[in-house]
Amino acid sequence: MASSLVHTILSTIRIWAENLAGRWGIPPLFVSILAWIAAFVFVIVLVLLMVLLAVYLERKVSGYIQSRLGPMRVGPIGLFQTPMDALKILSKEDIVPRGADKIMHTIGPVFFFVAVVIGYVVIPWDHGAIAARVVDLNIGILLIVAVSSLGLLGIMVGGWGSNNKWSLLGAMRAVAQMISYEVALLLAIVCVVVQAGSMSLSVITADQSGTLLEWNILRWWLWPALLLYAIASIAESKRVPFDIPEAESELVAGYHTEYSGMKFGFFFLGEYAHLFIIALIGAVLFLGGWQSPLPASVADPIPGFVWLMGKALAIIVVTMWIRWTLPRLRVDQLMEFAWKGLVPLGFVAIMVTGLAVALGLGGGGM
Amino acid sequence: MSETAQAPLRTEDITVNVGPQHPSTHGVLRFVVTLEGETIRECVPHIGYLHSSLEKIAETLRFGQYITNTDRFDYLNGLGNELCYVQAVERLLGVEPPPRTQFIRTLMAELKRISSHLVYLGTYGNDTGAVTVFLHAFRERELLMNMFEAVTGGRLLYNYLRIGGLRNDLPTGFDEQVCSFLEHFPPRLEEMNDLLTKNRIFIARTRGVGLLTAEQALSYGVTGPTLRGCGVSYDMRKLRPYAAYDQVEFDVPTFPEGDCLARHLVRMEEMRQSLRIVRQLLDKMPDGEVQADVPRRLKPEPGEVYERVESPRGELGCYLVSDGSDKPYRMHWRGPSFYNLQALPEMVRGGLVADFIATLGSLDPVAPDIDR
Amino acid sequence: MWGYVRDIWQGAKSIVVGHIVTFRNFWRPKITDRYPHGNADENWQPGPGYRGGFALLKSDKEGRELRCTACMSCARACPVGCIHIEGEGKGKERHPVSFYIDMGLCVYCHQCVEACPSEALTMTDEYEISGTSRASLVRDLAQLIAAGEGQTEVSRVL
Amino acid sequence: MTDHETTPASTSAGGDNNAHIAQALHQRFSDHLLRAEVDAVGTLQVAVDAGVLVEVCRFLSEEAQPPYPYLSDAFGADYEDHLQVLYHLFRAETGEGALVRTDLPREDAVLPTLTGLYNTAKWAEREIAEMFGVTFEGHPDPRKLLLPDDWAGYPLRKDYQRPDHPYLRPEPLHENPPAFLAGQAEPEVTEE
Repeated sequence: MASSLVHTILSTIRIWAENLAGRWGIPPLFVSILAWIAAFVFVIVLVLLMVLLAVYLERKVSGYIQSRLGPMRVGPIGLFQTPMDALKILSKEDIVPRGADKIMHTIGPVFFFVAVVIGYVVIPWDHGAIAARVVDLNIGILLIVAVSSLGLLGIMVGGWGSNNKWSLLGAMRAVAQMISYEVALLLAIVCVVVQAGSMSLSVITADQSGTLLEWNILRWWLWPALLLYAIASIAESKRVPFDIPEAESELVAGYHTEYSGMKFGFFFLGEYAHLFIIALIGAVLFLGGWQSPLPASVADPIPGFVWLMGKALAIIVVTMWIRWTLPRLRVDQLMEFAWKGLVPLGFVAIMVTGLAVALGLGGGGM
Repeated sequence: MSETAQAPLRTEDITVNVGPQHPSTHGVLRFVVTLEGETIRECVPHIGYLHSSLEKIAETLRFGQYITNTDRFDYLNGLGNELCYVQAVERLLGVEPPPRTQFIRTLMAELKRISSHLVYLGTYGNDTGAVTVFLHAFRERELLMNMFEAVTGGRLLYNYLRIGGLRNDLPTGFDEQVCSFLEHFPPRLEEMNDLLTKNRIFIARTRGVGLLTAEQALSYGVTGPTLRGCGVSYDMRKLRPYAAYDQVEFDVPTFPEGDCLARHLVRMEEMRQSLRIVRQLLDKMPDGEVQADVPRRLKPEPGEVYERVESPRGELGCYLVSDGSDKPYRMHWRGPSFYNLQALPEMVRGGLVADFIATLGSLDPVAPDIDR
Repeated sequence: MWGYVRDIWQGAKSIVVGHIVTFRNFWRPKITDRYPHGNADENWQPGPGYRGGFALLKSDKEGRELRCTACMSCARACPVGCIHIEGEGKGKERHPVSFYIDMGLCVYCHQCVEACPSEALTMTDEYEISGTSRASLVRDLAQLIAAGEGQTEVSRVL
Repeated sequence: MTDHETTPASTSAGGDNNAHIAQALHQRFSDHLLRAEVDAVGTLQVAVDAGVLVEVCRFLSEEAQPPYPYLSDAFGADYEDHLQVLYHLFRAETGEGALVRTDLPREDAVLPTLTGLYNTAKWAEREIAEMFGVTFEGHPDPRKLLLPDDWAGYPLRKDYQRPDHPYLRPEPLHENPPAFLAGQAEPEVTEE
């Protein structure tokens, strides 16, 4: 595997840092801890940047779809609008409503955000093993699914702790929805896991190496899983047409009705971080991860990191397109759709994939 | 599943306040809604937040001066309200406006109906979660606003109709403006229908929701598209033609289901019929004066009149009493939204919260029209 | 079974059609006025007969500055009573010494302009009328004359 | 497309029907009926004693041929020496209307409720009650509708005095201009 530019740079930095530590006599354990901190800082900064970008994109895409221009005032074509909004949110008063449970009210958004961000540690950003991700777990995808469903605990805690009926209703809806769609999402992921024969995201990426035709999106036996993943992941990120937990025309703002300032900011960040991680996983599971779509014979000047980001952004734009087109489902229709539509479809998808793999179509490890 | 096996779970109804500040109350309305989980047990409307005592104001203004106030209660139907009031005064005075005036009045009222239904379409999309159609509808409405501005000089508050006539004739180039709108608008309407009305999710959200039978609707005095969505073909324009409505052909669309979708479809079809009326009016528009001779100081004989016209929301009534002075002695507005909203608790009982919003939106209430 | 499949097919089709509509709209020209930063020509322009601020018109007769004769027609026609005039002189000499219009009360109904027998009062196409206090919304005689500078006719829908 | 069955009866036919109804009303409620006639535009005008209001309305909505089964609007009027409450009944097929009215004394104005006959009356009567001070006996929900619960007085009566409230806007300009315009700050609104 040819090492990419990002890999080279990161390895150089690592070697340089280790040399420096050796010269200064810093114990190796301490160096490891520093490296971990650096990796987490990288992830957090990346998430923040991507959220800013995604919010900007959302506003532009929605504007363009609606015959508007979107933000135009701050900076060239409104590029600095979202950083400014982030600053504004930081400077706003933090209000805890009277009668609310202060502790619960505070930990809700933090919990939600942390649960979402933990998932980022196993995303394979680029070629190579350690340099381009925080950890390479052999159960990476399982970790993401397990941890991201912890996030709804944060929603529930926040919605309950707000002492507001709209928040409570929104939180209840969120929990019901996310638990239901988690099942469908898992079924879709299982198909890909069956195909690749591993739960490690690096292996899943490697399974799609080679030509464009090897990508999961072009393997026809994975199309039911793809459809399933597309629908369930939008529902997981609580976006239209599945945005019933925060349906603004019904529940005012759902579970974050009573939040302001940075606590609201955490929910907001968490939501977009969730959207982003869903897009990243989608890119890894179906679009070949960091791999370039160009044939191997052509030298690819673009690092894999950028490819992965590009694919994720494309998925995000599609979810935005969907969001600004469709009306919202009702809560009972939503559950019906999950249990009567998607879960059976999931079993069909697993059967199709299993058969295809068993018949030797898939090149996986089975 | 014996009864003893399960200890009775203590449940509690939630009472929530929808409004006065809530994203989808279309103005300032308040509903106290009792929920069992997400199911609505009871809904009690509280109105009056926008009560502006237009009926009392009328007693302090001269007949001609009051026209400016008629734009203000049902602000989506300004010209239609003016038409109702002006016709009432004309009947009191015994004045017959010239035919061209009647045509222009009808034309403006129909354009206003399209504009009002566009607002409905947009806000209803918003209520059901499809935000984009809101801006698309308002984009098209802007063209109508430009037309109203060209004719009346105002974009929302027109003060255009006069007792016995109009403030001014149509401006030059107005015909072309309307014609280009007639060309431009139908495909855009179809596009919005593709985006919202035909969408499967939208249909699922509205079909069978907010049911109202024809009998219930009539007993609550519900009129307009809400009543026609219950299958009753009740339209003042057809039943008691006023202005130039007897000169044009149009259909009164009705749908028998009585649900939100039926009401929505009635409005969509009414827009098409309004376009048809506008086209005919432009073709048949007579020449001539736009103002009948009326004295500068209007003093109708003592008497009273109850005038009814069809507003986009239903039957708009205007009761006017004159005591022989230059001011109305008593005036009363029958706001169609007022009676339409009264049927809401009946329609939403047993539904879900989302149904409540969908049903409220499908009534197309205008808060000042409710409170007057 | 067949109906079920057709239902799904039609539902999917309707959703795809919706996406085509939004996609088409994505590329359409935008209608936003970038007021006040945009190109002045692109910004919305009031049409003739627009009812905005007020102006008093100058007289072309000798010995008269204004057409206004302080006859109080406009003040009487006003439904909200936002016009206050004090006049001086008799007959042809009569002219206003103070003329106030409270834009905070005004309902922009144009009835004063129509009531004016000497076509002295007009509404202009000024639409940036907002102020920071109630008092700043009151136009006095000097302001009204300044606003009518250069205008010779009452604004009318053409 | 959908409405040809219900083209309006010609005015004369409607007038005939109404004339019959007026006659029937006269026979039935001779003593209590003050007026029952057809006006220039074909509306049936009925004036009755408060005592027989419910019976007249029931007659019109059930027995009259053809009936006026629904109430579209109800409102009041204050004639200084007495109050009047008007009910606009209508017929959905032809859109014809009938105006039933009854006079009441200003003091101790009491009417029987029509909510038993028409749901429409529920809100309409509440509005009349708070605006004119008419008590509707037997109304299921006699709270105020548009006004705040603690509102005193009946705003649509002719002798109603506007309450003095700091939030109400200042006097119109033509009544006291210079004080307001002296160039200083705006009048202070005192909050409680």
